[in-house]
Amino acid sequence: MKLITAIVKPYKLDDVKEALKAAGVVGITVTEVRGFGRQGGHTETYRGAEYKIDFLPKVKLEILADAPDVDRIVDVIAAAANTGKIGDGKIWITDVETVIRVRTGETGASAI
Amino acid sequence: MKLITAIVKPYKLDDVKEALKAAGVVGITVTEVRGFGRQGGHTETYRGAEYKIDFLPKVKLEILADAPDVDRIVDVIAAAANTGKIGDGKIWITDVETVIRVRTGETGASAI
Amino acid sequence: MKLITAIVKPYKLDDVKEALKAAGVVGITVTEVRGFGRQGGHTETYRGAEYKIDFLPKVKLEILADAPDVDRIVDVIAAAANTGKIGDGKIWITDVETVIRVRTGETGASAI
Amino acid sequence: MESGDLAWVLVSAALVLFMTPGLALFYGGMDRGRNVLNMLMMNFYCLLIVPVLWVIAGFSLAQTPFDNGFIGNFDSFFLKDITTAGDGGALATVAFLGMFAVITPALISGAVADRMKFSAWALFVPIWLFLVFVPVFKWVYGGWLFDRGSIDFAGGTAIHVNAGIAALAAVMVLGARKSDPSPPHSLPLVMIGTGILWFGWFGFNAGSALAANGQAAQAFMNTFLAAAAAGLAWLLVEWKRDGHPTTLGAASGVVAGLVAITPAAGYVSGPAPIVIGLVAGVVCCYAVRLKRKFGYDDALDVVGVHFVGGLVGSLLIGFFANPSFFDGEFDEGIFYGGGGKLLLEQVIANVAAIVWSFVITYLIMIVLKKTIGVRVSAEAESNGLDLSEHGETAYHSGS
Amino acid sequence: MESGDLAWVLVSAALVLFMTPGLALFYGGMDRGRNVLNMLMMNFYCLLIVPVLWVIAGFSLAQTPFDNGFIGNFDSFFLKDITTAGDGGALATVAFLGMFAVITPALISGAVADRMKFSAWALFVPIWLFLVFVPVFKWVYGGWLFDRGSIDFAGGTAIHVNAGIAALAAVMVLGARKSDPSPPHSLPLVMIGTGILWFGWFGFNAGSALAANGQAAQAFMNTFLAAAAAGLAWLLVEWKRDGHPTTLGAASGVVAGLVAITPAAGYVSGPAPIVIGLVAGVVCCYAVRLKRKFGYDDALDVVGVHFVGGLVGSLLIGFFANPSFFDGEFDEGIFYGGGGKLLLEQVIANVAAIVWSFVITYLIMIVLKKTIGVRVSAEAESNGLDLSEHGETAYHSGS
Amino acid sequence: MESGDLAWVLVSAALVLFMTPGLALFYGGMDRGRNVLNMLMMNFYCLLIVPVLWVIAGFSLAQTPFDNGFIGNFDSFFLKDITTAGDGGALATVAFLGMFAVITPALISGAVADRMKFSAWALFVPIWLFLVFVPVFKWVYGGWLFDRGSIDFAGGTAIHVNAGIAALAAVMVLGARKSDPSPPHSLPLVMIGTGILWFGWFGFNAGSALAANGQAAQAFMNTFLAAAAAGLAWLLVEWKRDGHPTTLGAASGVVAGLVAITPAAGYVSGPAPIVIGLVAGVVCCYAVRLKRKFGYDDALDVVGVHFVGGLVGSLLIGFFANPSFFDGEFDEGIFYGGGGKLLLEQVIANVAAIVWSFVITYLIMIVLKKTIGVRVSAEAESNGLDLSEHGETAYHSGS
Ligand SMILES: Nc1ncnc2c1ncn2[C@@H]1O[C@H](COP(=O)(O)OP(=O)(O)O)[C@@H](O)[C@H]1O
Ligand SMILES: Nc1ncnc2c1ncn2[C@@H]1O[C@H](COP(=O)(O)OP(=O)(O)O)[C@@H](O)[C@H]1O
Ligand SMILES: Nc1ncnc2c1ncn2[C@@H]1O[C@H](COP(=O)(O)OP(=O)(O)O)[C@@H](O)[C@H]1O
Repeated sequence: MKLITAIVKPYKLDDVKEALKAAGVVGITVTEVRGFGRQGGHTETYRGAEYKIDFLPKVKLEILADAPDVDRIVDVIAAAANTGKIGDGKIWITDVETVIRVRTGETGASAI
Repeated sequence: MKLITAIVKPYKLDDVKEALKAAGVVGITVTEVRGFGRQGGHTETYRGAEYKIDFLPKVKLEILADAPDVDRIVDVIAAAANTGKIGDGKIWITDVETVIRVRTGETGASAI
Repeated sequence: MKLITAIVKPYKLDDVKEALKAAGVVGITVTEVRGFGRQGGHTETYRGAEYKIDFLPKVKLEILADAPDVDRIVDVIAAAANTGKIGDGKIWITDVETVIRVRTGETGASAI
Repeated sequence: MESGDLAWVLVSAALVLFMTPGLALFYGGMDRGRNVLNMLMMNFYCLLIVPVLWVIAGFSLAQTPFDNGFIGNFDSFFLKDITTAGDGGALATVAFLGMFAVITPALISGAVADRMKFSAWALFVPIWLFLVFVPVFKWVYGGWLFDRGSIDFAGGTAIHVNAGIAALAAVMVLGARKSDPSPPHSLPLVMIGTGILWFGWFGFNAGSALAANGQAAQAFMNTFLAAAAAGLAWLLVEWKRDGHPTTLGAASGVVAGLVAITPAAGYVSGPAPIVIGLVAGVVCCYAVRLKRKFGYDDALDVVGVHFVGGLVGSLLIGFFANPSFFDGEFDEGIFYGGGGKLLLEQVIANVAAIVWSFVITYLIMIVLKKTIGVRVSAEAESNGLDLSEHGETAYHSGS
Repeated sequence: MESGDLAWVLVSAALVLFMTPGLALFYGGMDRGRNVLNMLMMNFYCLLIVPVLWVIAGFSLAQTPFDNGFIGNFDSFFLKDITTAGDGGALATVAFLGMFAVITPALISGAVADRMKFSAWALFVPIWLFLVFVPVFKWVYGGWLFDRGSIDFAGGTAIHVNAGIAALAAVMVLGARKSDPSPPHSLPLVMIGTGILWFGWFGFNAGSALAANGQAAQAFMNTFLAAAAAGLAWLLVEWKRDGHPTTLGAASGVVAGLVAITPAAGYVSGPAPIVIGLVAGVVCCYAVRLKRKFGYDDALDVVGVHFVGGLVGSLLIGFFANPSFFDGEFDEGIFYGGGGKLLLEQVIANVAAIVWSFVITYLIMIVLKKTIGVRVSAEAESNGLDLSEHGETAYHSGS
Repeated sequence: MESGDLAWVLVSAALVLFMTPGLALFYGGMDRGRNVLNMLMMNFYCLLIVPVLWVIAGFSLAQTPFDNGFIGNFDSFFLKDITTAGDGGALATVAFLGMFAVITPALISGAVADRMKFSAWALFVPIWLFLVFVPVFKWVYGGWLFDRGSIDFAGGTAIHVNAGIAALAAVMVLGARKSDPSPPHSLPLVMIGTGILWFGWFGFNAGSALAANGQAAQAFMNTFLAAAAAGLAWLLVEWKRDGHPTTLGAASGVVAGLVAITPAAGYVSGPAPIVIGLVAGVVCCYAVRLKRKFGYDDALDVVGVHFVGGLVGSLLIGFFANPSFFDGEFDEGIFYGGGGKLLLEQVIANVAAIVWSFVITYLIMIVLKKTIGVRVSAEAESNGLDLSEHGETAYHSGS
């Protein structure tokens, strides 16, 4: 069992979600985050004073997946989130020991 | 050392927190997230136009725990968060290499 | 490849960010979270009724890093976030299997 | 009506209209984020249904014929004999009073928050308007309570005591919320509402002189002072008792002071409004805690603020009424040598209003409960009424 | 002007000023969180540029000389002959009318939301003011349309139909937004805006009597009733049709009713405002769905609410106008024995306004498109106009 | 007072009351989310304490006896000789002026934001009211500065310059905030506040004619134009200088224009308000950056907007005052042939107010600092004053 974590641009969330649905992914957890990276931030000017905004709005997706599905899912996300511009985001994979579905108590792949 | 991550319904947060406290858990980090899953979303209608809301409000709990405590904690969460209805959420376990307490620099189990 | 997760006090975010930048870290993802821990919460009184607020505002930082850099980064965070007061937070390390940069498809250390 | 008087009544009517959105925000900010729209809607619904009912028959039943002491009839059905424009005074007065008819049931919404079916509320409001608001209004303004000698300048008995005790009856039938109350989801929203309420209340009280005259000016001054004094009193009690002067306390005190001065605004003068404000601030600050003692779940303290505050003001008239100041035709209060007569009449008037309002409201709620039901499902209550009752979410931050 | 009349006109002018921030919040709450500041700014910009232009030449071109039926001249350039303070009536009227000049282009902003360059908007507003608002205003108030016999009490044709059809022309040139519309980012903000709009609209309509008299009182009452009835109607249609009575529906209905009663407020009486409100509520509730049928992207339904609502009200005058009630000099509506003459004139007036406004607006937008461009880049549209156009973020929660 | 005049004064008083919540929101939106309640409370506190003090002795000391040029006495203690209702004019005026007494110290709160102990603020306000506001008010309105010939229609010197320079003195004692300033936590809140401020300011300025007359109408028009022109000027400067026209810039410009026209509103006419607005917009847009040069930490730019804006307006009177227009008894400005006499008096009046206000405020703050302390702890400052001072959290989204 793996956990796929992806940071993407907020306005790409809908596209990524639709792509994942189309790819058969049945569950996603989304968090609003702020990201700092190569993209740099931007400057906002209030009353003539500049404020350096280092963190830009991003969206984090977390998807539990069976190991064999991981590559496919990653490709789907990467394709849907890609704009070719800096700041498109990252995807990373971590290992998950168990998954439990709260409602039924099921564990393992069937709990995803 | 393990990290227990649980996605539960927002209005269950209080119950889960109390149950965890009662079970001796001393630390929890909570994030507001939005989840998409088998539960499906719902439709909101604004001025006669339907908006499909795929992501429902959920709450994510993260709990660092010593390996032997994990099963017990998972059970506590599962029991407290269960309503028997679809969308009750997931719990998953990942391995953690080290934990450091910022205040003291302690590491390992005593840092939890 | 490792993922460093740190929970710190919100008003320490700027200091930590600057310290990490100075230490050469090029990417951070930040989430607003609420934490429950030894620090305890506080009580708010509205119209004479007490509300126990167990969860305090915290900030979570996630940093993907190459294994050899991890200790240094952890030290930087711990130093910058430390106030010596209870509630300063935690840092933990988990293993990451792969990292992919969405824009380029690069993987591994160069994708960080 | 002179043009200056008409201008003042029209402005006052607009100000009172603005109070209902203000009240909605005041309540809505105190509520949880998943019920805020329902809270707003219970208030806005009053703005939609009551004006229409008021001109169809509400005003007529509440006023005409003027020589009936208990209930009007349909003589002014659809404003029949008062639509002649003329100088507009009559029409402006009907509109002005209509604003009071709107906000009175709206006050009750704060008590039943977080669990009442919107369909039940949608029926409750018109029924309550005709069975409770209209008769009590009639008795107090030109009816038997008035004839006996009780006075109520801008609606302490007819509005705040009336709505406040109705709120108690309503929650007794409705039952308590399933989950513990939670802290206000947006205090800035509460403060926007508070600002609007105070602003609008100048129309409510000073407009009730129905002319731009000395009584209006004094009512204005009294509204200014009582709100301030009550806010200050509440703040100081809290600071001492609970350790902090709170934003919500300041707001609550201001509203308590506004409620308390309402019946008295055009009848008292000098330092009286300050005293009334201070008393209301202290008393209401303690009264909002009674619900935990007696175990009824008045979500946003309609009883503690409106019922208690209104009663405080209405009874203090018995002490502070100063007819010589206003060339008024009412009795002197105790402090102006009038003896206890006025106070007694105030007691009688309030008891009458309380009994009627409590009993009828209770019965209305029971009937609704037995027929269409008054509570949302437990699941809807957990997930929030915004979604279950209105199919909407207040904040869509993720877009 | 008597002091009472002047007081009423000044208050009304202040109330109408307050409507533009109210409109900004009403629109801004409906918009997404990343475009809310741009929405607010399109409205506030009208508050900054229009007053200055109005006193320099706008008023003059829109009114003087009074015997010209098509367009004024520069006789009152910089309020030349009307600055004598005297009793202030003339000055107050110019200020009052200036508030209308502010809000009319602001109405259009709701349609072009989420994609229009702010620099293009900054040019559009003054050009549109002089080429569209000013002539149509002239024709309707003292010009050829007025001379023929059409009537428009507070701006159904001159303001709502005018801005509504201009909104359609503007979005036809501008094109649709790239991404799907999203639900309102803050309904509480929408409701604050709605409260302010209704409150301010009493100045808009009842102030248009330009005196505190019977007509003002009736216009006040009509504004109260039509808004309520329309809100109720919209709510009930939704409840039946879509399953839920929504907050946004109540707000939209109220605004639709306010729009519809605007042209009629000082000309109708009795149950007419309720009927007008009910019709407007039902019709607009369906009209806002037309955009999906016809495929134009009117983001916040300016066409469905202001164009359609204004037209409904303006045409219903043809049925309900009641001159005897107002000692008025206008024709009777059909229901008062006037035959179809007034209705015909109402049709002609609206057609004239629609044709002029649509064509000229379309041309202005085409010229802007060919010169400086009217749309932000696709990237700016994705990331939000707050950042691209104003370099700001609406909410900085993380601090 | 005629009923029309009284109606106007009462409405104006209500409008000015509404400004303090408006100011609270304007400031609160600019502040960080963890200090917003403290910001709101500093303002609301003025609404609670000042009215009571004003009627007890403030008004008396600020006005009676009318022939004393420096300070009043206790003759009107508790409004003694002016409570006779009569036509209400005197009472309405006292209430109207009381609103100014409320908002003047409230203005200062924006400077001391994010670090001042609420208990220190709670003492500062009443002390400052009696030691600074009251005497300066007396001098300017009927006292020695007035007698010499300076003029101040609605409070440029007495209110804005006074509060603005006091803000500077206060922050000099208080010291800078520990952490860097952060961007506004909610610009929509700022814009709600801006809308309310502009709306209320019509009462502030046009109400200061204390009658519904030609001067009121001109003051109204001037308030409309100066705010618009200043907002426009600020926006254009920013657009050119910083690259973007910002929402906060538009709001700030509007407020700067309102401040600048305040002293001049009833004394200037024609294009003068536009010129005053443009100058104020440009000057204040640069003045808010001075704090970084001089190193004082005026959190929300009270000095740059209120002190500088008030001074600009007050001095420009020396050029633009036009007594013939108002049948006024003041001197002509330079552009109307009056030579420099009026300008000189304006300078003297402002210097007097500045010196007194700065010195006394500085001393008050020093005394508070040495006794109860004026700053919250470093930890409280980091965690936010909402929690440390009020035990509350502004937004509880998680419920
Ligand atoms: N080392 C990192 N650790 C955690 N998150 C990162 C890291 N680097 C980047 N991110 C996240 O990915 C987002 C995009 O990264 P950035 O470097 O700006 O561009 P790119 O995706 O093109 O490499 C950042 O805003 C941040 O949220
Ligand atoms: N594969 C998944 N990966 C990540 N999160 C998931 C996944 N499946 C479900 N979730 C999370 O769990 C929540 C509940 O899941 P859902 O499928 O709706 O019902 P159930 O919990 O009954 O299985 C979702 O809203 C989502 O936040
Ligand atoms: N066991 C845990 N699991 C997850 N998060 C924790 C845990 N313990 C603490 N935290 C997080 O760290 C924060 C600080 O912890 P706390 O126990 O209050 O103080 P300290 O950091 O000094 O140990 C908490 O608010 C919470 O967010």
